[in-house]
Amino acid sequence: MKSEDEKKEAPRAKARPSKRPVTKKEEVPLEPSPKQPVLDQYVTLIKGAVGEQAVSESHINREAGHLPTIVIRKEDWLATARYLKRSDELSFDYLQSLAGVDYASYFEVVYVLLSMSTLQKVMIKVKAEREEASVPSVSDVWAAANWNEREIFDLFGIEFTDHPHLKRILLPDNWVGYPLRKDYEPLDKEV
Amino acid sequence: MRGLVKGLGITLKNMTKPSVTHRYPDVPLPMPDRFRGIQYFDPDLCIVCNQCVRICPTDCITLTGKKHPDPEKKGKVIDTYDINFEICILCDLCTEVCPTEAIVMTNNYELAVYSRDDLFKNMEWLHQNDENVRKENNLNKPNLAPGGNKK
Amino acid sequence: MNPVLVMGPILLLFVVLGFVTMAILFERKVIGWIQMRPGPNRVGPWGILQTVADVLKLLIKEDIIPSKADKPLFKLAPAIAFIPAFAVLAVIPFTESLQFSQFAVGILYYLAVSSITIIGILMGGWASNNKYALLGAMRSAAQMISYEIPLVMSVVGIILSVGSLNLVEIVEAQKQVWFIFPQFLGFAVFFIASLSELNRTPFDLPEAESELVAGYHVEYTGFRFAFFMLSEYVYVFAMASLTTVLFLGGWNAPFGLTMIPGIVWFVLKFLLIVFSLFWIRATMPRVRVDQLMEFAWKVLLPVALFNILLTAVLQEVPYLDFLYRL
Amino acid sequence: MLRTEEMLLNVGPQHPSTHGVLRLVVKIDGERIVEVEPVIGYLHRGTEKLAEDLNYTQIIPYTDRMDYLSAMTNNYALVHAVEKMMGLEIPERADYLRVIVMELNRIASHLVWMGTYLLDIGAMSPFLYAFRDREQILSLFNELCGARLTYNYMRVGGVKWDAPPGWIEKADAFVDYLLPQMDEYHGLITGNEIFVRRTKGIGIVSQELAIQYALSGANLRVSGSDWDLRKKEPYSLYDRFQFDVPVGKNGDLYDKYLCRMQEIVESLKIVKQAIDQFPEKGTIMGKVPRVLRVPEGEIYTGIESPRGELGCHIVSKGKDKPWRLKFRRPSFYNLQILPTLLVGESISNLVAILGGIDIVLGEVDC
Repeated sequence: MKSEDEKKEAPRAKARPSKRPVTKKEEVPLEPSPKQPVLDQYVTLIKGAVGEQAVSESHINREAGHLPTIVIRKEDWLATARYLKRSDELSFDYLQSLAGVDYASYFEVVYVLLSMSTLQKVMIKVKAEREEASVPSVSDVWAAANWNEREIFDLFGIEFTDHPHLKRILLPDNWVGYPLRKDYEPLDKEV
Repeated sequence: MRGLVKGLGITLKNMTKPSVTHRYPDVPLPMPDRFRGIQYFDPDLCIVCNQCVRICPTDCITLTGKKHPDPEKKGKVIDTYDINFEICILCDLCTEVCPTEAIVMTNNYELAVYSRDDLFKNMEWLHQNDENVRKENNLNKPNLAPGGNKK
Repeated sequence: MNPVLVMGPILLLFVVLGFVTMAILFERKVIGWIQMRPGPNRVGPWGILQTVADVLKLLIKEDIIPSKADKPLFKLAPAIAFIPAFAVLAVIPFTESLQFSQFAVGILYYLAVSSITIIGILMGGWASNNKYALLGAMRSAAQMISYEIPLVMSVVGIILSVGSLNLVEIVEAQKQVWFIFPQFLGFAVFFIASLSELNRTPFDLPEAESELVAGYHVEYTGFRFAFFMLSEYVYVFAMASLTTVLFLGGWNAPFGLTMIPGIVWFVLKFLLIVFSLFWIRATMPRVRVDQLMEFAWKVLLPVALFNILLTAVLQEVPYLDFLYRL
Repeated sequence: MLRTEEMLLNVGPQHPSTHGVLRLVVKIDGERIVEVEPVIGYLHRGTEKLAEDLNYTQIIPYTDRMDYLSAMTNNYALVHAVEKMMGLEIPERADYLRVIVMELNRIASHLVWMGTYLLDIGAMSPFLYAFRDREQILSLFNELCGARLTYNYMRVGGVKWDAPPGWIEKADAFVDYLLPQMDEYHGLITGNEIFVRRTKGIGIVSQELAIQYALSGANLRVSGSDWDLRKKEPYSLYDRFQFDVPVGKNGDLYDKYLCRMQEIVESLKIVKQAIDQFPEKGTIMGKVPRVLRVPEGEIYTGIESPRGELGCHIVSKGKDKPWRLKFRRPSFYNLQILPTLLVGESISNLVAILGGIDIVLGEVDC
C-alpha cells in the first residue's frame, strides 16, 4: 500500500471530524429471504451427492439480489463441481464469473454459476490458506475456467492442481511476486 | 453477381456526395462548451482545501499554500499550484470537487509540446490559459454533482 | 537509325511515367471521393505533386538489402518485373498512325511477355530470404499463372472472328460493332482475369495487408520498392489499353462521331477502364486464396471455353455471322 | 509422404488486424493451422490493483479505459454494482439518460466492429462510412459529457451532466438518420457474394461449445440461445422498452455479422422509445452521502455490454475504497475459444474468425 496514502489519510480525518456517525445497520432480525428454501435445497443436494463435510457454510447474499452462497471445502470442490454441472435438476452449465479475493488471512476463489435451463444462479466460494494456496482446477468441468484460473494464479499465486497449462497469462513470465496480494511490495516505488 | 453490382452502385452514389471530413489544421475545430481541455486556474479563488489533490485519480496535482499575508484574515492563500500533464487524464474530477471554482476546464485541446518539462504546468501558465474557458461549470449547473461544492 | 525510331520509345516512356504518377494520384482521389473524403490535397494544388513527392521520398530512402539475401537475384528481380511491363507497350496500336509495330502476332507477344513478370516476382520473393516474402511470392505466382489461362482463352473468341492476331486488324474489324457486344462473355472473363493479373482487389492476395502474409516486396525498400509499384501501374496502363483495343474498338468512334480524332476516343475509353479498376478496388472485399484458385479453374476457364464454342457456332448461323465473321 | 515440418508464425502483437496488442503464436503446416497460442497481457495496466487504493468516484475514469469502444457501459457496470450494494435509488431522468447513452454507445461500438471487420475481409469503403456515422454519436457525447471516448459521465447515484438544451432532439434526429442508413450497409455488404463466401459456414460455434466456454453477447446468441441480460436479468429501465434479441441459427461468421447489424437496429428502437418517454424535469443525481462508504459485503452484477456480459464483482469492507474489485470482461472469455476455433482452419480464415469474435484488447488485459 502506498505509504504517503496513509499520510494523506491522517490530516484529512483530523481536519474534518465526520459530521454524521456512520449509520449502523440496525440489527432487527431480517425476514427470511425468499431464496432461503432454494439455498437449503442446494445444500442438501450437494451434501447428499458429495458428502456431509463438503458444505462448510452457506448464507444468502442480500445485496446481490438474494444470491444463495455456499462455501465448499477445498478437498471436495472438484467432486461438487462435477455434480453441480452434471446433475439434471441443478445443471449449472454456465460459469458466469470466477474471481480471486485476498482476505489477508486466507484466499478465497469465488465462482458464480448459472444454469441456462433453470435460470438459477449460485455463488460458490472455496477457501485456501495463505501459504502455497492450492485449489483443485475445474477447467475440465467448465472450459471457461481455464484462462480465469491462469489469471488468478498469475495475480494471486493460487496453485490450481492438475490445470492443463498453468502459466502466467497477463504478466511477463519472469515477473516476480503476485501483484494482487495485499502484502505485495511493488518492485519500483511509485514514480 | 447482383450483390456486387448493387455494392458498386452504392459506392458510385457515395462518390457524388460531398466529403464529410474536417479540414482541421486549416479550419480550427470548434469544441462544445463542456469539452474537457486543459485546465484554467484562478489563484485568488483558491482556498487551499486540497480537495482536488485528494480526488485526482492519478495524483498529478501538487499545491502548497502559505499563511494569508495580512494578519487579520485567517485561512490560506495558494503559493504554488502544479499539474503534471504527463499523467493528467483530463477526467474533470478536480473541477467537480472544487468548492470555489478556482480550477475550471477550458476547451483548448492542442496539448502537444516539444519537451517533457513543458508538461509540468505551473500556476502562472494555468492562469494565463484563459481563452474559451468553459462557461457551464459547477456553480451555475442546475443539478449539482456530489463532492465538495457547497451551494 | 532515323531519330523517330529512337525518340518514339523514349517519348512513350515519359508518357507512361506521366500516366503512372497521375494514375496513382487519380486512384487515391477516386477512392477518397468514394469514401467521402477529399483524397490527397496537401502537396501541390489539388495534390498533383503527391506522387512526385512519394517517388522522391522513395528515392531518398535508404536502400536496404538483407544480409542473407541472394544479392544478384535481389537486385535483378525489380528489373525483371518492370521490363516486360514496358516492353509489352510496343505492340499496342494507339491510333492508325500512332503505333510502334504492325506485329503480326500482337496478342501472342503481349500475353507471352507479360508472363515474364511472374519470374521477377518469384525471384524477388525467394531472394529476400524472408518467410513472408516467400509465401507471398508463391501465392502471387500461383495466382498469376492460373489466371493467365482464362485470360488467353477469352481472347481466342476475338481471334476466331477476326482471323488474325494482329491488333491493328482487330481494331479495324471493330468499325461497325465493338467486340464487347458480341463477345460479352469473353469481355467479362478477360476483365476479371486482368484484375487478377494486376493483383488488384478483389484478387490482391499477395500484398493483402490485413492478411498474415505481406507480399513478395516486403524486404524491398527505397527505389527497388518503387520499381515494383511502377511495374504494377505500368501494367494497369498496358492492361487498360489492351482492353480498349480488344473490346472497345481502339480509336473507332462510337455511332460514327468521327470528327473527334481517334486518340481522344482511345483515351476516353482507356480512362473509363482505369476508373472502373479503381472503383472496384474501393468496393470489393478480398477473395480467399483457395476460392481464388477454384474460381479461376472452375468458373472462368469453362466460361471462356464456352465463349469460344459460342463464337465458332454463331459464325455458321446465317443472320449473325456478320457479327462473328469479320 | 513429403516431410513438411511445421512453420511457426507470429501474428502480432504489432499486426493490423489483431484489434489491439494481441500476439498469436501460430503453428502452421502449409496453409493449415495446427495450433494457436494467444499471448496477451501487453495492455495490462493493473486496474484492479489500482482500484484498491481509489475511492469509487476515482475508479470511474479507469473503467473508461477498459473497453475503450464503449466506455459508457463500463462506467455503468461499476456504478450499477455500487448502487445495488448501497440500495440507492436513481432519479428517473438520470436513468433515462443512462439508457440512451449506453445504447448509443452500443451502436457506435458495433459500427466500429463492422468497419474494421470489413477492413479485415478486404473492403475499404464500409470502414469510412461506419466512422462517418459513428462520428455523429461521438459529437453527441462530446456535447453531453465533454469527451469523445473516455466519458467519465456516470456517477454513483446518477449522472454528472444533464442533457444540454437541444441534445435530445439531436439524438432523435440521429436515430431517424441512421435507420434508413442501415439499408446502405446492407446493400453494400450483406448481398456481396465475395463477403458471403468469406464468412458463411466458417468459424461455426455450436451452442454447447459456447456455453462450455461461457461466451456472451453476440458470440453466444449466434449459436442459438437468446441470452441477453437486458431481457433475462433486466437492470436499469430495460423492462420498459420493447425490443427483441436477434438470435443466429448456425453460429457462423455471417450470422455474427447479421446479428450485430440487427442489434444496431434494436438499439435504435430502444433509444427512440427512451427519447419518447424522456421525463421533462427531474434531477440527475440521487441523494448520495458526500463520502461514499459502501456497506460491508460482496456483490456480483452483470450487464450487457456490446461485447457480452460485463460483470463487476465488488468485495467491500465498509470503507470508501473497495477491498477487491474484479471485472468479468466479456472479451477475455470470448477470446478463450479462439484456439479451438482455429485448429484445422486455413490462415486466411484466421483473420476473419478473429475479427468475428469482436475483442477489444484493453478489455482482455484490463
